[in-house]
Amino acid sequence: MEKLIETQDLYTDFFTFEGVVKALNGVSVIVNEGETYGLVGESGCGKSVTVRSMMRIVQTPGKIVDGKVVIFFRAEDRSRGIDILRRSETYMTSLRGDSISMIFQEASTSLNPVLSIGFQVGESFNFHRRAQMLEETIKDLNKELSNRVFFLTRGWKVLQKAVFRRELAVLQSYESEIDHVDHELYEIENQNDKESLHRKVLLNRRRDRLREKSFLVEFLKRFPFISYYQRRQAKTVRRHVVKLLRSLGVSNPDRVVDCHPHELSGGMQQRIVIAIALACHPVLLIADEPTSNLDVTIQAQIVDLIKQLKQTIISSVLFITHDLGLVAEICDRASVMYAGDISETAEVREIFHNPLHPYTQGLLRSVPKVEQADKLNTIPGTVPALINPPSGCRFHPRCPSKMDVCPQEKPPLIEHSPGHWVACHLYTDGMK
Amino acid sequence: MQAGAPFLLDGACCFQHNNPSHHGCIYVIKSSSFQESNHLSLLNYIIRRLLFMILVLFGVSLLVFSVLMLIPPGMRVAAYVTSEKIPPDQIEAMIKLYGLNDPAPVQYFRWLAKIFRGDLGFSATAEAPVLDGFKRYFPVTLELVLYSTPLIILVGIWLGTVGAIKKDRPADHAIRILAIVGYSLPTFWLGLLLLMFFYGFLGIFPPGTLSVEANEVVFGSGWNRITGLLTIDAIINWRWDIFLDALYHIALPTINLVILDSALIMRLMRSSMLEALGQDYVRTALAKGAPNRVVYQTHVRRNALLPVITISGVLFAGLMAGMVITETIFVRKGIGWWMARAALQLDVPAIMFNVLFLGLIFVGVNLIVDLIYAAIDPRVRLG
Amino acid sequence: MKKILVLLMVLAVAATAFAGGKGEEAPAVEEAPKKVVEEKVIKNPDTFIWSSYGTVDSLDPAKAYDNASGGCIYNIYETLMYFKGSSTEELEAQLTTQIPSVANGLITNGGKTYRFPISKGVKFHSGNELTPEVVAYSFKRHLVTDPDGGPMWMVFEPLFGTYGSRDGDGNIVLTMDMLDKAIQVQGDSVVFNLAQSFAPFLSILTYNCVSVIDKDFAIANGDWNGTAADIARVNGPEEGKEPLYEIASGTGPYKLARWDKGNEVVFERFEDYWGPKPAIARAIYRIVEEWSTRKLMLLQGDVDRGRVDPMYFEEMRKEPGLKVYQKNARLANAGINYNMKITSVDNPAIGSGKLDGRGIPADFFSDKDVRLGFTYAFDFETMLREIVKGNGIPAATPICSGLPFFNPQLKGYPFDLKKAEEHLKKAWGGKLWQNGFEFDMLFNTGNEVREQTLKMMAENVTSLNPKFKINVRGVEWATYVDMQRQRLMPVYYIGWGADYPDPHNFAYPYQHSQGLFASRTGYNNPEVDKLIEEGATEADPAKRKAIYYKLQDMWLEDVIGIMLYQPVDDFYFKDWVKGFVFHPMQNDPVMFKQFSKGY
Amino acid sequence: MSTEVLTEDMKTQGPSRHPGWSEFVFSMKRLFKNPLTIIGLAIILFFVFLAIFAPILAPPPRAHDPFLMPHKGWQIQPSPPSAENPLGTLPSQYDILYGVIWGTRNAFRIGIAVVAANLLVGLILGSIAGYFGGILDEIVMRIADIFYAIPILVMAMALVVAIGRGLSSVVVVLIILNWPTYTRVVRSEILVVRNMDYILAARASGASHLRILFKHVLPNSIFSAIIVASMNVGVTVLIAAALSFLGLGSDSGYADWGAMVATCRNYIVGPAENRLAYWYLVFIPGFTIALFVLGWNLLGDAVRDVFDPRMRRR
Repeated sequence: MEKLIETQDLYTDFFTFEGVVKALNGVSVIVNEGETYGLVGESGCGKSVTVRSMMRIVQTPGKIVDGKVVIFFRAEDRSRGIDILRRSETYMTSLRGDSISMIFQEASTSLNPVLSIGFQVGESFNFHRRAQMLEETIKDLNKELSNRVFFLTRGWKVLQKAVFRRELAVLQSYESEIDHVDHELYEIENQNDKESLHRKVLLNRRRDRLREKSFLVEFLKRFPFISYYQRRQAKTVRRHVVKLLRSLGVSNPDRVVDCHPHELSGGMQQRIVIAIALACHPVLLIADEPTSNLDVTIQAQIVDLIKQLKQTIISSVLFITHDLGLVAEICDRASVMYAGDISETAEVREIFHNPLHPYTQGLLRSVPKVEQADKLNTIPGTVPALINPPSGCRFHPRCPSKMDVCPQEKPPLIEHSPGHWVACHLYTDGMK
Repeated sequence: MQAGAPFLLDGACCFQHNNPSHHGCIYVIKSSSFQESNHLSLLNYIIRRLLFMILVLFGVSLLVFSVLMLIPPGMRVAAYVTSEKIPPDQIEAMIKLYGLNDPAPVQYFRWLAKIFRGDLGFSATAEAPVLDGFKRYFPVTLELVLYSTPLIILVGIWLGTVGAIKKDRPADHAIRILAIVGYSLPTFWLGLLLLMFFYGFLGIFPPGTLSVEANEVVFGSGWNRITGLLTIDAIINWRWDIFLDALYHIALPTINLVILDSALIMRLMRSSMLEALGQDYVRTALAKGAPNRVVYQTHVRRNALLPVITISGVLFAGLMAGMVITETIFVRKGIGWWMARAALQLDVPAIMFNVLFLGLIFVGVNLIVDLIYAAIDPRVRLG
Repeated sequence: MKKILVLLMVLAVAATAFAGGKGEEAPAVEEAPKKVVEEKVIKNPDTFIWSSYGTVDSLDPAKAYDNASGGCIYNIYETLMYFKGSSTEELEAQLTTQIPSVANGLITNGGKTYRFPISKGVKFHSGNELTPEVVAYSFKRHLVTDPDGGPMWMVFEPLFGTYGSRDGDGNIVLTMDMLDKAIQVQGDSVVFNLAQSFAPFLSILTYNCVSVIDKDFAIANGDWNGTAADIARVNGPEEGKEPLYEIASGTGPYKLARWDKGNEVVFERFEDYWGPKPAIARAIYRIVEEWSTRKLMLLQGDVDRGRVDPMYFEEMRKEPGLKVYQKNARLANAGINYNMKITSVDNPAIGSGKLDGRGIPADFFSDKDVRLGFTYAFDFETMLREIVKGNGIPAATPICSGLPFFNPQLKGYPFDLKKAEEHLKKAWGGKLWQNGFEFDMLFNTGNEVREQTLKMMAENVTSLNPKFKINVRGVEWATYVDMQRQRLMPVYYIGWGADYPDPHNFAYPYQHSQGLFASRTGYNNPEVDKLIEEGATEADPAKRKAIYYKLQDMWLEDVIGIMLYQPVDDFYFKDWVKGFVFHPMQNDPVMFKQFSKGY
Repeated sequence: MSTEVLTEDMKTQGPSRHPGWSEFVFSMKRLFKNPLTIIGLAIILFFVFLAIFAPILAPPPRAHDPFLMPHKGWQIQPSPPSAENPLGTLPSQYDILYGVIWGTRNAFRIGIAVVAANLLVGLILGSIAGYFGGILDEIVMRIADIFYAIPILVMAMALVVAIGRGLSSVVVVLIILNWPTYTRVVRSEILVVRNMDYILAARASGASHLRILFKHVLPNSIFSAIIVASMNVGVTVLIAAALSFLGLGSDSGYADWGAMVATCRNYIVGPAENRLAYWYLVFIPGFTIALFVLGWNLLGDAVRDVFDPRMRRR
């Protein structure tokens, strides 16, 4: 199976007033092409942080301090992969929402309350499919101009067309260039000697110059009132949005686009969030607890939707949840996280039938079973505060089978049996 | 100066941010269906607010008047007594003449009746009927407001945004200190310092509204006074020298007000920007691949503006208070200057009128604020 | 932060640019006066700008009772006669052809009848002719209008022996036939019949309150129509409702061009003025409250005359490019009167109201020793040197230098704490000294000289005995007026400026039991009252002299109060101003017809 | 099926003190990490020091009226800093240094008195309006609206003139005019607290209104009111100073900063030889006010950053 994206011991810290929260403690995850990968753990164990780090959208005061996030789906270089932590922000923006995209828990808060649905969904198109949008717009204008129009309107349309043409041209030249420049820069990253440093500087300058594309276009686009002409192009975007929403089974989408988030039900909101994520047919969809705080029926709908999307559009899904049932239902492989560590990774079936890590076992035991008679048994103790986490294996304070090595050193993630990785001293040869 | 305003402001910005209006007349409704059109409800909201406005104004007039009635007639008559040579019995006669001895209700309703007859009384401080005084003084103030308010808002929002974006970097610290110093400075002191340096030492930016020569022109024949706003009239009369002269005189007071009042907006804007930056939808936008600029300009700023808009009504009150001092210092004979004198000389008609006028503006501004708020924040339904 | 710096720089640049661009309008303060001097440039040569801070109250002659209004009115209207040059006794005719005197037979009937031949060919600004009827109407009209707080009382006194057109309860007592009897037109002249002979009558007729107004113009503008029926309508108008409040048509050298209230009054030369044509075509009285502004305008020649308060004389005398007329004694004086009959009902100023160390009794100052004690404790030298800065002539009695029958020999009580102490020891049979006292001395806020003077007095007195406490408090004008009215103040700081240059005008208010100040302070000495009444009616100068000398002695003897000083004034003009003649009773502004501009 | 169960009962093992308490401790810790707090406190403490040791730093010549500034002679011309008047003198020779020192006491008197009184009124009215709501609420709040519509400075001026100038009346007037702010704050806080579970619980358990108000509601809403107060001391002093500047504070000659600044208005432009001759007049008293207010504002700002729910943990 082809690797799609991989994190190599990722460290992410949060610099809060209480102190440095070591949220990620060297997390390594591999998502393969075409699979649904689950990330399981209690709330606050660092699932979300992991994926956000993968997309480099960790908000202040968070910071990725070490590690790699390597992607393999850009044609540029399949064998070696590209470490996106070393790429420019521009590169990332071109990546996010395009080839990797993300849906969140709490759809209600992850939509901007003051912007219309149409706008928020449309943005994805604007960012990643702008060229296409412009082309279509121009085509439409041409069509309209072909049949006879009042001369003032005609003038206006011609003007618009000209501007769009110009913008399109600028955009294309920009995109071709920026990619090229970025790639070169990335190449230089790896070997660092004198003149390459010099070149790096030059390239950076060049990139900056590129960034403020064409002054004229930017001015027209931003300046109040003048920017009004954009409406025409927004129309095109809207069309696409409506199409997208309909395809996601949103009832009467052409009304929904003009709504604001607060006017929609929870499930609807979540659908919108998904729509935003899927606008550009990403390779990888990261679903961060998409079903929490939705009522059960809606949950089912959303899950089905994702499943079905998995078949149609997206190649892989990285599914985050604290709900083991869900994992069992949809995931192929899964990792169990605890306090910023991956404790176990394996095929889902493997995990459920033969859990190795004491924590995993604990989790499974604490799932209420239908035929359960005795009381629900739980893991004693609480999730440690990550400001000063337990030394060595972070689970040892709560671990039933704790050994004296556990507090000393952090257990490495070892492949216990083929495809079944676990990080626990029970299975390291270092058992004395 | 910031008299009063920061009271309200701090109260507003740190504890009432969830309540968009200071009047509690605005409701945040989560409506699940989007059939309803809110034009009708908007209309009757405005109507209700106008009624409310009238109510408030009535209350204001009653309150202020009764306060003024607490002052003994012998003191209220002083507004008409210009020299020490006037013997006591003549003062008595005046008290009788102006009916200052009558019971308060009688006086109040006499005053009310006069107002409805369009007679606002004679202001001893303006040495003219109140309306004439108003016509004379208001444009001066209005002009200053027109120049300073946009600057205050722009500077405040701009610096606030910069501060938030560059949080904990030198720029941010600089701006924070600027803001905090800005609203710690006594208006009058800053004014005096500016005056001492620019006018006293450099000999530029004199106080007043116009230079002597310009004054001659403006009051002379052949000058048609349309708006009363010097700069505007200057343009209408196509006298750019006058225009420049007016600007030249308005510069210092404007700077004074901007330094003082933008500090408040700066502060609020910064904190609300920071708040907005932490919201989930920012994350969504980022995940969408939005470049930072777009995130700030489209997603964050609009949300961050809400609290700022909320308090701008209060800010206006602060601005008006600032006028009293600024105009007194820079000898701009506007409403503020007039009110200061009226208050000191217990010029009852002038005080009553100005208080009502400002009350009207204040309530009006708040209405507008609510409307803007509703326009920006779709969650808010007026009704 | 960089951005901010840039912003500031831009501002600075803009500022300097402005300064450069408007070099001659607002030159850098330093070289302004010099420049003017060497280049001999005269700013707006045929306009004369007089800047001061007194606001114009009303342009109605019958109402105006303050310097600013008076000054403006004198430029628009004229009286029958006015003082010659800077004299206070010699009169010169204006609208009359001859000045009445017993010699020329125009004063008859034992000084009770005055006849004024009215000059011909005099035009009003409106173009109307001056006639005896108009003059008579003017006088009657002013008497009928008689606004509260106006100066008309001084005309009522000689003509009717009363002090106004209304009695205590505000009923009009003035009747048409009283008027017709007192003021009559006979041929070309107007005749006044006085109630009894009144020595200062002629000088009263120089006051602006008897300016001659344009009858037709006035009536056209809703003024008194001359009938008995109409009296009630126009009598005692409200502030700002006087018919001639802001409009004017007089015979004066200047006509009213514009009155921008609270800002400036603009006059234009009246081209067919009967007298010599004034040099200045356009005169402006501009109100500039802010001292530093006024000062700068004067230095830069933006105004030709700037009112300067005594405390700034020293620094202003140093300034270049000015023409200064120093030390001109005005016909005015300031004094502190002891209130011998303080209103004691809820009066915070006198504390407990008893002589127990925590207050004073209502008749505290009725004990002469107290008055003497306080008087001796008053340090004239320091006050004149440091507070008034030598801009005052020490005065012993209300009748000040420059008035007829002023007694230059008299000296006030010297500063002598010893004497003060022994008198205060004697006062109230010694109770005062052992119990001590506490009360407030009040001044109207903003009047720095009063404040300083009272504080100094208080400090000297309290230094005698730790049990003495005096709080010097400033009160707003409103409060001040109210307290005056209710006679609440233990001591009155008083200023009086002459209405007409006659000792009667000073003796009456200060010493007569009905006079403004004496009545306020409860001083009542029948003998003095008698003398004052005689003084007014007595025609023979020699006899009058005796009377007024006596009065001056009695002031010192009764220690009614401390006469402080007679103010002397500096007048600061731009050095291109010519022709200023000082008059001890002049208003502010003065008559503009005297000025011309040039080097 | 979810493991939320498990995480839930883990949470319950947290510290079982009053919810506000641990929060408060944390905030305090944060407060004193902030340099602004330290600076602010330093300034305030400096003034406190001045206020307390005023009699030693500047022994008053007249014990019974220490606020009356000493002066040598009556020369109206102010004299520049010299050996005997280190900061120069006001017009008619009042020693500026003395004024600055004793003015501190006035400043504190005004600031504290007004704020404290307002706080009290605000708490009473606010809790009545907020807790009981209904018609009471309406009445109080509408009156508050009316007060807001009145330009405070102007009204203050008129009132002070009416009841007689002087600092005490300034204090009274400010109290009269400022109560709505606090009432609002308290009310809005109480509205938040009122419907919290433990209140409802207490009500359900039949506790009397007063008891609930004083034991549960006020303790939780009083915080923010106090914070606003701490932020407003400076501002109050500013308004008072403004009034004094407009000539409504104490008379000139008394140690009151605002009044001291007011005396300099005629000395902005110096004599020909040196236009800035009177800088000390304009600069020193005003600077003192600014510094005092700055101190309080720095503190208040830091406090707000810490306690303001929106700014927490940023």
